Amino acid sequence: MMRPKSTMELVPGDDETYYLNMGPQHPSTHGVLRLRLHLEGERILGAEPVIGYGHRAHEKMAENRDYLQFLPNTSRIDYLSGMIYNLGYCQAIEKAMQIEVPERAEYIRVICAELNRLTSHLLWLGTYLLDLGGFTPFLYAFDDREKLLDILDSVTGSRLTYCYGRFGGVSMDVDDTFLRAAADYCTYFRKRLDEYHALVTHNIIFRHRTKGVGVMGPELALDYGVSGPCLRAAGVARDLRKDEPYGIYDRFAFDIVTAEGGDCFARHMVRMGEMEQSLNIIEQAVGGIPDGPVLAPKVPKRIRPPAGEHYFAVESARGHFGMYLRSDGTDVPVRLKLRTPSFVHVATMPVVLPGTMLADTVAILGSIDIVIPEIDR
Amino acid sequence: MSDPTDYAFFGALLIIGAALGIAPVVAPLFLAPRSTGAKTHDTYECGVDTEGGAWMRFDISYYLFALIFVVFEVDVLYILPVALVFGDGQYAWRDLIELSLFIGILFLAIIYAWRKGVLHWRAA
Amino acid sequence: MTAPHATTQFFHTFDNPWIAIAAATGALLGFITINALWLIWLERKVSARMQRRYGPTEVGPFGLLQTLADVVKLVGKELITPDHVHRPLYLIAPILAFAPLAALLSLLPIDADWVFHDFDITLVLLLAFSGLNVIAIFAAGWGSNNKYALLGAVRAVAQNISYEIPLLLAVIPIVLMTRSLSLHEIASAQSYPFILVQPLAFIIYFISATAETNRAPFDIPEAESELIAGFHTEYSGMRFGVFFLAEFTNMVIVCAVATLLFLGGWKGPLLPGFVWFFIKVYGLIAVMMVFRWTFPRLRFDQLMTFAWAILVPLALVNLLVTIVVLKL
Amino acid sequence: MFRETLIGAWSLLVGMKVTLSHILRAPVTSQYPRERIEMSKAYRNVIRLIEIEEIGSHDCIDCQACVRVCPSDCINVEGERPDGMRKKRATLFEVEFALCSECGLCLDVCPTNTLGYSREYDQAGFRRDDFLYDLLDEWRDKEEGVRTRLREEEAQKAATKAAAASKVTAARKAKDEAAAKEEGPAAAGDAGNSAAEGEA
Amino acid sequence: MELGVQYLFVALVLVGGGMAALSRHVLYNIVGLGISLFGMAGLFLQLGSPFVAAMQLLIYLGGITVAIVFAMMLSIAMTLDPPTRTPVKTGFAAVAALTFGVGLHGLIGTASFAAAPPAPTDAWAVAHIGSALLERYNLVFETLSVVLLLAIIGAILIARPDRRGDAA
Amino acid sequence: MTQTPEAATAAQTTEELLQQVRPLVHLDSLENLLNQARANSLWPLTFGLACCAIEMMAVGASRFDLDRIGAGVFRPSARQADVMILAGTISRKMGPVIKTLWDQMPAPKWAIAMGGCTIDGGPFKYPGQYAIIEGADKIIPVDVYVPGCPPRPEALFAGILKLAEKIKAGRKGPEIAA
Amino acid sequence: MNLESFLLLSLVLFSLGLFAVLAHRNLIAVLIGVELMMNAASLNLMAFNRFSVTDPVTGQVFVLIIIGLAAAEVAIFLSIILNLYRTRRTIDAEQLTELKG
Ligand code: SF4
Ligand code: SF4
Ligand code: SF4
Repeated sequence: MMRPKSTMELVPGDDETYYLNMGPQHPSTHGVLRLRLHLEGERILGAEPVIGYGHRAHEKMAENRDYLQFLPNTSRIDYLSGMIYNLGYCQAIEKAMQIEVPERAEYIRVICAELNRLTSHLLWLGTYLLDLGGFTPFLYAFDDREKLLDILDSVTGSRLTYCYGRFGGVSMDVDDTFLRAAADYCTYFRKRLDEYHALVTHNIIFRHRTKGVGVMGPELALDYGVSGPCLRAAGVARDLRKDEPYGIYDRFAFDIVTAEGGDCFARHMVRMGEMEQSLNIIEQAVGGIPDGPVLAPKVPKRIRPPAGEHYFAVESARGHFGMYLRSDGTDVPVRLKLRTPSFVHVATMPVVLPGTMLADTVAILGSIDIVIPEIDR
Repeated sequence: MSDPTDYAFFGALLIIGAALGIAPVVAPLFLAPRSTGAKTHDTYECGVDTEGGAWMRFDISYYLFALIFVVFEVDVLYILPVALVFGDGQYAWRDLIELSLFIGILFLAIIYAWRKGVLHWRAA
Repeated sequence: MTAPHATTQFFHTFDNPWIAIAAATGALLGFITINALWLIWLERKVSARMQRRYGPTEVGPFGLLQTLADVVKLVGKELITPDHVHRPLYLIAPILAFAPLAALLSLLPIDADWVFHDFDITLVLLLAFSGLNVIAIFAAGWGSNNKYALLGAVRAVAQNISYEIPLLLAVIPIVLMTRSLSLHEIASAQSYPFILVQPLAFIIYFISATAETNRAPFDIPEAESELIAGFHTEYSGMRFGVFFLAEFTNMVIVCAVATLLFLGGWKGPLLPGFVWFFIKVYGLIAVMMVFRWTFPRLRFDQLMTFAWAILVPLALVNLLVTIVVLKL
Repeated sequence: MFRETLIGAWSLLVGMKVTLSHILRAPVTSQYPRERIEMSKAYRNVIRLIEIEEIGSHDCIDCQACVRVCPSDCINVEGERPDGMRKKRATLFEVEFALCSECGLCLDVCPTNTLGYSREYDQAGFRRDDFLYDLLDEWRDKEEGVRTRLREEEAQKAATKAAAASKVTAARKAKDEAAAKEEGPAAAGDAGNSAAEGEA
Repeated sequence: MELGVQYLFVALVLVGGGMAALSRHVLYNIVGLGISLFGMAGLFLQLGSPFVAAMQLLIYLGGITVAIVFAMMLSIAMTLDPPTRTPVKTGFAAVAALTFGVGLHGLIGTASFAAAPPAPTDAWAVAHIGSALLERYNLVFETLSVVLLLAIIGAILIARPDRRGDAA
Repeated sequence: MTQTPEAATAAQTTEELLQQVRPLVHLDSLENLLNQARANSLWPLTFGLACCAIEMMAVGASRFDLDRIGAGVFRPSARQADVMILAGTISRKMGPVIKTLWDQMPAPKWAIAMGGCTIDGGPFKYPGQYAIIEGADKIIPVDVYVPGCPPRPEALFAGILKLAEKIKAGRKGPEIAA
Repeated sequence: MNLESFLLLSLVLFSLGLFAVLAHRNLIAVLIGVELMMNAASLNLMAFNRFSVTDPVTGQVFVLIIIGLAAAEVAIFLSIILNLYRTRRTIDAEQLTELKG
């Protein structure tokens, strides 16, 4: 496995070493990541992500609160796919405690999670174009995202930091308006996708900026534990929703979108394809949703997972989100370790960035789609 | 020889332009409050302290482009006066040949640079 | 060839040069301010509509006073001169950027007999002074002594000089056709807009001009997402504002030159000449705006390669074809 | 090379067509300060006390369930047992909105379902302690009346109860159970105990 | 007024020249060169040839200075403290320059130049330069283009780093 | 770090608190005019810290369109910004950075604390929390607070309008609770 | 101003250039000296052109040619400097002499 030497070692400290700080306050480090770039001319010799500017002690917090009280926090770890994290955490606890979730709740969970995945990918598309200098696609993407948020808002009451899941189900039943809105959105968004392709994917400048840039090959990706769209862009068809279906994902027909090349363009294509697959899933789920309760009837008042270790993982918009839980049988976890995708992805930067040009930095950094608190936890 | 006053007028406008540029920059000195923060006058670099000087050794490609530019500009500017009289005289064909030769040689320069990969940054 | 004194030159309508200069100052000041105010407003509105929003609406009717508020605010804003800058360069850069452009405005013939001032070599003069732009940018970047600014400045300079070549090459066919370096003569010589016979030259000119003004998709030097604000990263308040003014003035100049060289200047049916002139100029500017709000930006090396490997050969071919055709 | 340029130029034109076509479509902007929008039913903001019909006011019984469940520790409830009443009434209900994470757990546990979300959506203030809300504010002036009425009701109930008390002990037991159940199912989580506590 | 402008340009040339020659910091050398070149363009204008003046601005200021600046950025000269001067060398240079200047001045003093009547305004037109280039000096014209081509080739050959990819 | 507003003694002037010096020329009418302009042209610094930053972006987007009141010009360089919207959690590591950025903004400048986190730590305030700074006002003088987690875009909009109102009224600096 | 004063000016400029060439150790500064000298020559030509020639074209053409040659010269000279810098890590004229051999 290739391990980058720290960039500090790579460079003897002669008077020509030139460091450029990108971030923490930088329009395209998506929050407060700081990249310390070592440059020669326009070429990057080394890159060192400096993290911790967004550290909010999420994991520590879990040790200070009981299981239920940690719930609202899950959606703040990765605020872009908060719903997936939130529901994932519920599922993890349910698995540990062997709570049965009603059918209807499972369907609602899938719909909401996929809608959330759409919002996340849309936001990525927008900000990525912003990184590349295209302002208008950013606003279009945000506009479409607003429509999605309206749908989600109507049932969860929040736009970003959802706390919708409950152990054993979801906090509120959905009504027909919601389902219809979700289905309508699918039809609408398919049309929009074409526009995005015309405006972005086919754009020659965009292609030139992204093709062959920031190549993350399958070996590198697997070595580092890259997951999600970044891994699939390298041609590896891995998706927890298919490989280890959790919830009721095994009931839906959808494809794992992969692309060849592992470059920024491949990642773009994978995300675009995934949006389409999400639409498929939502349509199927809306069509097949049964009636019934949305909360399991017999949920213990105090959540006390059996002593021992538990692990559960879901596919978030960014990749493999795993929760490793150690319980001593009380209602406060001993340790809750979160395995978050962005952390891994950012760790590949010291190998992916060197050799590229300064201008590629933003293209690459943007394409791996990071969320800072998820890195810093 | 053109009327020098014409150019004097232009020069005056240059100075006026400078004045117009200076005026709005001077006004704030009187009108604006001033900050006295500890780091107000430090280098701006995304909020962290900068390391080392701003000077860097740039890519050689920059220089090569500058160089081709200088030479090209000279060439192109030679064409300008010629363009004014091109084909005027009785030796129109000679003019054509001379000018196309000139442009052809320019072309050679571009082709050479291209072949050498100067025009494609990464190859440098 | 002498200067076309046949036309009423603004300067010569006054006996006393001082009055002429005072009048010119007033006119320039008025034009630059109003132009910038209205252009920035236009830009914000056009972009807003493209993005399905309204743009400024609250300040003044239709948000018309928005830019004014911005400018007044900038005037009342502190000017920070960081400790580490090379003061002379840092301070003079905005003025260097602005002064030549202001003077160049006076060279544009607006109507057949409404010439502010015209020389027999106006075109060369224009090119020479807009070429000085790079020096201002460089002074700004270097003077700021800031990594982002320096990087931005170097890129800007490299870009500007690269696009100057195709720009010049695109202008030469017109000179060949009209045998003149005076903008007024060139425009008058167009019985039909030259864009019809020189479409390629026009496209090359327009692309290069967009690049020369550092507008998207060629706005690498101030590429927000990479270099914060490029060469004016360390400039605050009105110093930054002056750069901004310069950019918009420059836009007018290049578009006006395009109009005069390729679109027949003030010529057009029905409406008076200067109206046509401004319609054409602002039309071109609007196209630039649409560019800006549609495209992502090119990477720097691609930009340079584009200039040298595509535009320059194209322009050379175009030039060759022109001289051959002119001869046949 | 040139072919690529042409295709590229075409792609740029197509892109411009998309953006230009949007000029003609109506803006999607909602003119916020001029237009007020209606929030969705589920909308979450700061919590507030909602009116329970049969009481004619909020029904916070100072059970502390919400205080205990709140992850952010942003609720502070104090209550008293008014003279002659069995149920407690809240005398102080403070929420520090700046701490709240809008999670809805407190709503879930409230035994009397008297918690809801405010419909407000654009609070902003000049001081950091502007967001310490006193939820009882809007109810205070009614409070005396409510209490009097509640007292009467309770007295009435007590009277009926007393009448019933004279009956067989078995019957009383059954009734007690029923009363406990009344509160019970509404509460989830740890609310069960506290609800009973409030009753006691 | 007229003379004043002329003296302004002369002053620019001299001040810039002084800066270019005497300052020990390369950056100021370059700035000085720029100022001096600008003044020179002004003088060319005074001497009757706006075209040459514009060329001076375009090529010297917009081109050559920029190239020098770029070259300076590539070499480390900028950050180095200006090298101390060897007094002997400086002294020698000063003496040599002075001797040369004074000597030549003496020479100029002895020579007398026949002043020709000023040429007609018409003769200054740019078009004449063009036809001169095409007719009288056509060989020079072509040779120049070859020279420039060779300059490009030579410069690229010399300046380009070897294939190691080490951009120097 | 600097003093919190609470710690500010009565002797401290607003200038000291803001670390600003009054302009040389100070005419009330002129100041009024400038304030009107300032209130209508608040350029925010492109600067997001966490979740709230997404809502801040949303305010700039088409649906809410901050540009309507002239505040849509996000400037990436602190040197050109007027208002710092602190959107998200301030970690201890980020604190000094924010202070630096604040210092580097030209006067007059304002700060908006957006979201619970920047007001007093929000959802992340718990016993044993070691990583965050509980409240932006511990580092810089904050003018307007916008609560919520995250606040709806409208709330930020309202915050900016409130700030504009404050500027128009000529008030400066943090307002310390009586 | 007459011819003589122009000649004098160009003489001063030339001397300055000469001084720069001789005194500076930094090769770039030396190049700047050379440029000054070339400019002095151009100025001379233009002055003669104006004051003592009947046809002003020749002088102008020659100045143009000088400018062109200067450009070529600068290109080559700078390239050599850069090459030297790359191989020797210095552009100090004195050190370069020492390194020779
Ligand atoms: S849970 Fe309900 S009844 Fe109990 S204290 Fe809270 S608001 Fe009052
Ligand atoms: S919504 Fe959550 S954080 Fe807010 S008061 Fe209720 S329990 Fe506490
Ligand atoms: S206030 Fe809430 S939404 Fe905002 S940054 Fe803090 S946790 Fe995230």
